Amino acid sequence: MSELMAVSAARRLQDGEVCFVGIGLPSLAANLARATHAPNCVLIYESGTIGAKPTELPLSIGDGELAVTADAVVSVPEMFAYWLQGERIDIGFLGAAQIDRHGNLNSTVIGDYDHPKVRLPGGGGAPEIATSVRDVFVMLKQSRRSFVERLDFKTSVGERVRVVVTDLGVLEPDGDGELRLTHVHPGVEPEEVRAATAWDLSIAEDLAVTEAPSEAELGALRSLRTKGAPG
Amino acid sequence: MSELMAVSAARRLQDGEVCFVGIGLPSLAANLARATHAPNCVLIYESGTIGAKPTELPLSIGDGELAVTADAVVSVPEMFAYWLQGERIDIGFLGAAQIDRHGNLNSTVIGDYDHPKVRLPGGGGAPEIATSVRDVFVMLKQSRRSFVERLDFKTSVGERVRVVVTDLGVLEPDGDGELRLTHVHPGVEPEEVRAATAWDLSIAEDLAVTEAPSEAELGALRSLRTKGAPG
Amino acid sequence: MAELVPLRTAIEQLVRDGDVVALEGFTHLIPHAAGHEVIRQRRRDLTLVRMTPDVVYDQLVGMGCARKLVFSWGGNPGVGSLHRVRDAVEHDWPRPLELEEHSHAGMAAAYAAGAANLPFGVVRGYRDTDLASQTNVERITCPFTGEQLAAVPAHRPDAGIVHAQQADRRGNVQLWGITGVQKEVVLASKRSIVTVEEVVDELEPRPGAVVLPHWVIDAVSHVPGGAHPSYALGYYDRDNEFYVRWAEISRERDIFAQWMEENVLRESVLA
Amino acid sequence: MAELVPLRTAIEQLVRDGDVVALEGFTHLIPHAAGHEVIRQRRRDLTLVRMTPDVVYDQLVGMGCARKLVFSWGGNPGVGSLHRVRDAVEHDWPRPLELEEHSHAGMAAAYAAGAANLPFGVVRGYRDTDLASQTNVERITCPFTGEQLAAVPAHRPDAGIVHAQQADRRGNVQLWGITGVQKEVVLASKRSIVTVEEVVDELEPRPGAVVLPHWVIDAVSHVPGGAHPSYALGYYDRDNEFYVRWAEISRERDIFAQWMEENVLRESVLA
Repeated sequence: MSELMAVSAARRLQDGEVCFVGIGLPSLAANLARATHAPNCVLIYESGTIGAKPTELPLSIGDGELAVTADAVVSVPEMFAYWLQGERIDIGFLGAAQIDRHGNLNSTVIGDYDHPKVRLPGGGGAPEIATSVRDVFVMLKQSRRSFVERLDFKTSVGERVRVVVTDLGVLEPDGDGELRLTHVHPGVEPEEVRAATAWDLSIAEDLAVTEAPSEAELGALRSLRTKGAPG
Repeated sequence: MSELMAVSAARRLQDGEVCFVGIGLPSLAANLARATHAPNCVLIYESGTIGAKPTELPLSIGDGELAVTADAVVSVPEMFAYWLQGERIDIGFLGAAQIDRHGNLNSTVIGDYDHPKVRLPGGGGAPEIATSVRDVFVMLKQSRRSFVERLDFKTSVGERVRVVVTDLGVLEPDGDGELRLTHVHPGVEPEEVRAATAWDLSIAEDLAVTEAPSEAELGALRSLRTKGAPG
Repeated sequence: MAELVPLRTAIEQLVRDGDVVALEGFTHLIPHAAGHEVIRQRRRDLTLVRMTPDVVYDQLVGMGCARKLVFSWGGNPGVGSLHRVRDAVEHDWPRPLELEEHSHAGMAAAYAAGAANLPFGVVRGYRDTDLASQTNVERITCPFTGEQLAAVPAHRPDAGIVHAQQADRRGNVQLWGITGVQKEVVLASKRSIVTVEEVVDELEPRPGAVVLPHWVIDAVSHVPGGAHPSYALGYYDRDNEFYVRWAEISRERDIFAQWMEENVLRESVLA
Repeated sequence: MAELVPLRTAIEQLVRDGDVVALEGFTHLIPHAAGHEVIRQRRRDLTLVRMTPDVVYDQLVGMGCARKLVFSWGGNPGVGSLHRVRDAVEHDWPRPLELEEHSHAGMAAAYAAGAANLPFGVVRGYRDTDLASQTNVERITCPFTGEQLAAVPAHRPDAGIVHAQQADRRGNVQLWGITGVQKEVVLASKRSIVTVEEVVDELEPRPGAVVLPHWVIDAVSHVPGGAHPSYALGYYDRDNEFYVRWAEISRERDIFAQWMEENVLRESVLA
């Protein structure tokens, strides 16, 4: 299903857009877009590489290939000050352990902050990505544990979340900023998605079915993935 | 006399000291020190060049040779934030149009600020050099117009001024931070220096006479100067 | 998104009467040609920003383009005064020139704050000087230590103009040597123009170079010699003779006006 | 003034019990060997600072060297959790670990402020999140616009440790690839150590490199492989296998302790 998640996210990138990408699905999606309809997408990794053009998907944002193929490498303080806070980035990708109906995310703790059940890695770049890029794309697998009524911790705010791509479908904010289901992936029933959501999920009137990956997309995906991509 | 000024200042630099130098006499003095007793002095020009090793004295701090021979070139914001404000510099050289008995300097205006008689270039790096380096060396020609009772404008503060080298002698602060005459150049009478000072200049009990430039100093100076140095 | 356009077009479209304009270059790679084009297009009421205003700012001020100058050191480096700036400040000719004066540290922090999309920069500076009361800074208190520092308002020019050695055909720019505040100026400005010595197929990475991607620049103009008489490392050295001559040209209003007429106003736009 | 000394000597002299220590490397050039030496010398009560604590911080925490962790993202990149950090946070083993948690932007600004000798950095961040109330930030008001921003206290570590590709014999250092916050860490720290892959006669300038002059570094130690299992561009790639294996090694206290005994505590100091 992560293939379909990557394809769904990649299709939403316009050629030439500047994307702040992390490792894993976001990197896969952005590189898929570059390999198909959006060859001029600019990939920025928070480690400081601007315009990276990896031939293999990196396992870490510290991969030297990102620096070697980049148009420019800047320091991490400069990346966050001049480029992210400077609002030069169109698209930022975020993942999380929990999301609520407004697109707020938790990647910090499950349970109480001081006595957590699970201590997660933490926000990293997410808090400022969420408020500095034009559009936030969220990618995460959908379940009642992750699509929650109430976050255990608010790591980042949802006001710029434009799309949430899951393994079941696609959610987009309605006029009031509440996420509703706008696409289901092939073979997925809307009720299945509602059952995997802890809040009472609305379904768009014009609910669509995600178009299956094209030959070109699958080919690009395979050639990207066979070079050692994770998950 | 500017030769003797350069020699007097150069002698006061210790080998290995990190010097923030401007164009003209300071650059001449610091390069003279490098060419004689202090080969490991580090020259920093505010244009961003760290460890510049010019073979010819530059006419401007924008001279490309400073960049080409430097250990590192940094941006101007970094120079002022990390290196000057970061208090990594031992010695800073300043000139001025006016100096008072406490080493405060004016390089901004003669006359009233809003209706100046003479509009000078302004402070540039001086205000923060004066408060960020360990020791300030001032170099300027001595006259009642420049060594004044009261500055028309205080561009920089004198608290870190350790020595003032003039065309007549050398002034250093006493215990109360008031400049007094500690050296006269060969052939100069103390009363001559007092006459060229608008305040009532004290004279050190152990007033000395500047040692005449050595052969080595003169040779180094000549080889530096014949390559196109100003003044 | 950088377009490669003639300099005339770039200035026409991106520099407007009343704008705050920064033509930067810290004593190296100074965008003289772009300044001359601003003069030829007779822009008025500009607020000119620059750390080290020198000859090209003297020309802009003397030709009446500016109503205000924001700066930290104004002079003819290694030579002396800017006579046209002094005439404007001391005698209101050809029009009064308002000054907003900073230290270098304050100007650099103001550009960096602008590039970082912050409303102010912080420096430990302006302390105990007469400058603090004449300029636009405020005290700010550290919420952790109680220390008093100076806040300078961010520079956010309407138009930022710099000169670089090279661009590629997509408008990516590379400059090297003394790179000054040029990155900050381009990133802090609402609109930006870069003039370049050369357009190449591929930018070859160089030690100490600053690379600006095409998508942060509005216009790139190919103007060989565009920094003359200042330096462009790898292309030409400073024309020191000219800097010395400028003292003579600029001293008298008539001689200045005639020189500008013959050397700037009548000059055909080559690029 | 950098001295070339063995790593053991550098850690002995420059890292002390109770220190605030930053071993930095933004997912590249991570100073693993120096971290192991800190463990071998059984430093205690350290406050460990790092944007992206990963395996070597898991080891330091699991061995009981730290009482506090200041960070913005803690994980095994591309693999998962740091089990030793989680065990310390969730079960106080081998001792409680206090957390001070920031965003990347806040951490980066805190290092930059430290390098600039300012008591705080300013970011437009931490807004409307639960992080603001759990960490050490304060609101600050722009004196010009009235905008509310976040102030983060500057990082001023007692000891800053980074890994670089090369030093020359005088102790000047050059690093390249992904240079992260390494310059800021060295400049922000009271004492600094750089481990290097290679000592060369002359540093050859490289595109994108950061050069640190010897007079801002306290000790340079020649430790080939000192970043293993992380990357050192031009020398070796990341040992991805090890990062995956670390998940297994670190999951159980006993296996972890045994691995550390065999692979770190008993290791002879080569440099």
